[in-house]
Amino acid sequence: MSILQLENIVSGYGSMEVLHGVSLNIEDGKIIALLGPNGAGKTTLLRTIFGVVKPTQGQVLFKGSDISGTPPEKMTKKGICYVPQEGNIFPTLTVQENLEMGAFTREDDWRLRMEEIFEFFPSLTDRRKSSAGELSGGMRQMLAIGRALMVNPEVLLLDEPSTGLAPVLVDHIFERIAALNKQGVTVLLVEQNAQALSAADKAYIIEGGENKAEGSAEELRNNEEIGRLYLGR
Amino acid sequence: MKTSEPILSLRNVRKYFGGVKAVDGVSFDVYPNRITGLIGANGAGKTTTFNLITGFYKPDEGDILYKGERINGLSLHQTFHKGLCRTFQISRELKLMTVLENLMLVPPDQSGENLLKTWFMPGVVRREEIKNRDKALSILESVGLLHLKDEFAGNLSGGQKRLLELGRTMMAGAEMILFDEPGAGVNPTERKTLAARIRSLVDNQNITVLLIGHEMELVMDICNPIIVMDWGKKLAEGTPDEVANNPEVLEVYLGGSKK
Amino acid sequence: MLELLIYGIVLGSIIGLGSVGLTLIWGITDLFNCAHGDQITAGAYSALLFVTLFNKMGILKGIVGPFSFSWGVLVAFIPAILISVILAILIDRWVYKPLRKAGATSITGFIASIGVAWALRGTIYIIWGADFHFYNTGLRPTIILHNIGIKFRVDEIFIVIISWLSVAVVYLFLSKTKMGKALRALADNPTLAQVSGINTERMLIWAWGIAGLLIAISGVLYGIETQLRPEMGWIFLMPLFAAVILGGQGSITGALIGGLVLGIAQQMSTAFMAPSYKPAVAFIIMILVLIVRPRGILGRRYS
Amino acid sequence: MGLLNFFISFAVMATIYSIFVLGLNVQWGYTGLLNFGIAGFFAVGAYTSALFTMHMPTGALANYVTQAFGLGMPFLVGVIAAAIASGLVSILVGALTLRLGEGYLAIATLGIAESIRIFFNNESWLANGPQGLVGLPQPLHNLVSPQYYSYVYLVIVLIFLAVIYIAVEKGIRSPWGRVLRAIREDEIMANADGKNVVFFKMQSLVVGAMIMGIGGALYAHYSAAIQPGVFEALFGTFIIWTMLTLGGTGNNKGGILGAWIVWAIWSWSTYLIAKVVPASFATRAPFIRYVLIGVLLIVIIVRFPKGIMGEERQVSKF
Repeated sequence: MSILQLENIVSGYGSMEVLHGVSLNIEDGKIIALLGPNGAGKTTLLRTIFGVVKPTQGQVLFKGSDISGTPPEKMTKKGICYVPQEGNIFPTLTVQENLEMGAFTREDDWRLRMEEIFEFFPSLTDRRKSSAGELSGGMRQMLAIGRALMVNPEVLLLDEPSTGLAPVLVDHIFERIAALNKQGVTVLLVEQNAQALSAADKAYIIEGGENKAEGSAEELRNNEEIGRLYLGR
Repeated sequence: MKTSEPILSLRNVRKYFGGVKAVDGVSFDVYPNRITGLIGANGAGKTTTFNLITGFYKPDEGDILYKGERINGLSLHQTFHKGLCRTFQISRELKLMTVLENLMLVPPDQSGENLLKTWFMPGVVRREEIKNRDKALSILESVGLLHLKDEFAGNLSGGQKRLLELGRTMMAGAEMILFDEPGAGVNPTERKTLAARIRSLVDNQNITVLLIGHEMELVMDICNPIIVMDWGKKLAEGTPDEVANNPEVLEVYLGGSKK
Repeated sequence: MLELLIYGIVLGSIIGLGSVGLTLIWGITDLFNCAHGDQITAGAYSALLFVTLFNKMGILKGIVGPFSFSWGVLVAFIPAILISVILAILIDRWVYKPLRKAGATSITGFIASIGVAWALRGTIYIIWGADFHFYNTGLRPTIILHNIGIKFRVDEIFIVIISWLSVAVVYLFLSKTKMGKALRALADNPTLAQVSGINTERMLIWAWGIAGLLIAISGVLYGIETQLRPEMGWIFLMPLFAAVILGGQGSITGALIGGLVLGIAQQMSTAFMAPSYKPAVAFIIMILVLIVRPRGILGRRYS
Repeated sequence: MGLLNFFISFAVMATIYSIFVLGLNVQWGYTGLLNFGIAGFFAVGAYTSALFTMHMPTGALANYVTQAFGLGMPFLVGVIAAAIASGLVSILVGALTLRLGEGYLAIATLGIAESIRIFFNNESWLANGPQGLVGLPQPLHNLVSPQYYSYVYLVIVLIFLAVIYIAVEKGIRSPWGRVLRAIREDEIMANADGKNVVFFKMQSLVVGAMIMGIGGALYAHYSAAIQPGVFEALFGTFIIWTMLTLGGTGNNKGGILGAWIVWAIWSWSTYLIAKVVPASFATRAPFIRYVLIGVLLIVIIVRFPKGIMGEERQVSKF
């Protein structure tokens, strides 16, 4: 069953059209990777799903109902969360306050959830009261994901979580993403690096704002042309 | 391996920001006509090291020697005049100026930069401008941006901005170029072309390169030696093979899954 | 000298209170609001409107306790605050919101705020004229402490207490409440705030509302301390800017400290030079501090 | 005839303002320096030229007018001295403020301009304090009868405008201007390209300030009377910002156009307000202009963020 469906999305900024009709089908409980060169429109696609950018054509269906044009502040309530690539923490707020902001739309008690997140990313625990701006790159990324998890989302949109991290930390982040997925969270993962393929169940490749290829991670990895064009092989 | 005198040497360089030890006693040498790689996680102090070398910051301690001359404390524009040219992690371009103007700005000591000469010696200024324009045009042709020469630099794509950056370093007539993550935001295929161009700068124009990179395949491919930084300190230094098999580097940086 | 120090603390408290609203808006929207001073003037004059009205109606004319002002002034705080809050929110909706939508830079907003400042001051001139006005024309009682040889006005105790109380309330609001934290989050990273489900436009209404509240209080207090005239806020703006810059962008405690430093320095300077140089003193201190600490006393920023 | 005279004196002021706009355009339009202290350079220029060209008061007048000196020099010397004095002040201002961020620069210059005004107001020994100086000499005044003097002065200011316009254009379209624009776009990048950013910013500030000093001198000799009240921020600084923003930042032709449009609105509004507003309200009528210039500035900024004429794509000439 698909939890999130994109049908022929056209969107962009002002007069500049970035996506010229992209369709995705994201199945419940899977990790889907979205690959493609820089400037292909991957980030714009995430922003369009999340309502930061409004599509000029096409539909975003979440559990079958059209959510295109819903403003981003209402998305977290629906169960979709988004972790941008850059600027994904509040630097002068403490770690704990960052998580609290993730729970902004929750009206019930979120303290228990915060403890769960500290268990999930134990290295954050002793930095609770530090300003997020003082954290190292890896910890920032964990905090950013932690913030998004505060509302128990069903779908998590991640924009290049591995950027700028040491390879050893990249492994760790991917391992945590897999663990999340085991808990039932559907993940849409934008990446440039081929490593994302090994973490994903299925992948889409977009270029120039259009679908180029799709298939299981295995199929794409073994496709020579795709390896040469998009994975730098 | 050490065939000649180092062109650039860092001796126990330190830089603290408040309580944070951004660069904590780093020493290394860069030898001419090589591509030296500088790798490490975000926050390891690589970019700060660049900023110290090029004079964007002053080191709190230690010495930076360029061709045997102490250059710490010089400002960014002064190190440029010594022959050091740097690029930035996030492409910086002069957005509301054309691609051609971006390059024509670069040559040092243009006589037209003196306001009085623009009024009273227009002929000299004009001849120099034509010379610089022709040089800029030929560089644009060689990096494949000639068709965009009158476009605002801000309108270029990520990859094109990296090419403009490369053109800028060629225009500078520098002896040593410091690239800060030239591959960031460039897709793997374009990255290969970029690597080849950097390689050819070194081989054909006797330029020395110090390069910060995150993409292992790029760094391992073109850099030798490679310096690994972690938490403001130098962790290891050696050929790509030595670094890739260094147990400490494997543990804190590369991790088990990498070759 | 001690007397000048006390005057300095009084002036510093007023400057501190006035600059908290300014630094709040600067921190959250990146806008350096040049109309802040004239909004303070508007706040002071809105209270005057009601004080005059009460006097005409012959109500609330009694003087409050040991102070110089009437009950009417105290009551007039409420409508003045309301007017100031509404005005602040309307200015944001009509001027700064379109600029935000157009993606304009903070410098553009700064220039637009100059336009707002002139429009406001012109309106006040047209309605009330260029003359001085007073809330109450009666005596201004003073306290003389003979043993240490200083005297000050009873009103000044009121002014200092209300200023510090207002700043403390705002500080607690920002550090303890959910809404306050969301405002700080918005100051830190507007896009991420939106992504976290914070309705940024609604939060900006809150921000301008709080600024409007602080503006009205500082306007009326300033009016009690001195007198009302159309340029009062504009002249006051200079030390406010200096205090905010001294304190560092968006720092509430910084603005208060900056205000006190300036107030004391300005009053102390009158021992050495003509009082009309006070604004210049504020600037020289500001520039000197900026050369040593470019982000202000408490300013900090992370990449 | 009255209307023509009105137009000529309007044109003289619009031309003088065009000169200020060119000075601001060098600083803000091409270099990105936020100078909110134009009024300060305006005042320095006006007073310097006045002190250089006037004679020391003698006789009974000396009891009422105090000034530090009066050299009785020719008009042109006064103008040159004004440019130099304004330039020197700008070097001092620049040394203090150029290393600060752009927003700080704006507020620092605003404060410095206020301080300059307070200084002239307070220090009566220098230029007669709040009363200011009257009876400034007017060049070529005996060429025509007094009621036609504006015609002569219009020619003089137009010549100044033309020379300054050509000089600024030459500079901006050469590598010098390219460096300035590079600094405006990205200071760090310009620095990484080997340009001494502080030095070039200083040049831009000084060139702009000298032009403003000349504008101040031309104003002083035209009105023949100056007092500190003239150099308040509205008349001395913000109206000039409105002109440049309306006309088009980074475009000298646009800036001049903006100066003429805004000054037309400004001077016609006085005339209109005087006609429309009842006499009982006359003392408050001038303040309608405050509102007018304020609202105009907001509308311009919100509706035309780039002004009537934007910057050209290709500025450098080669």
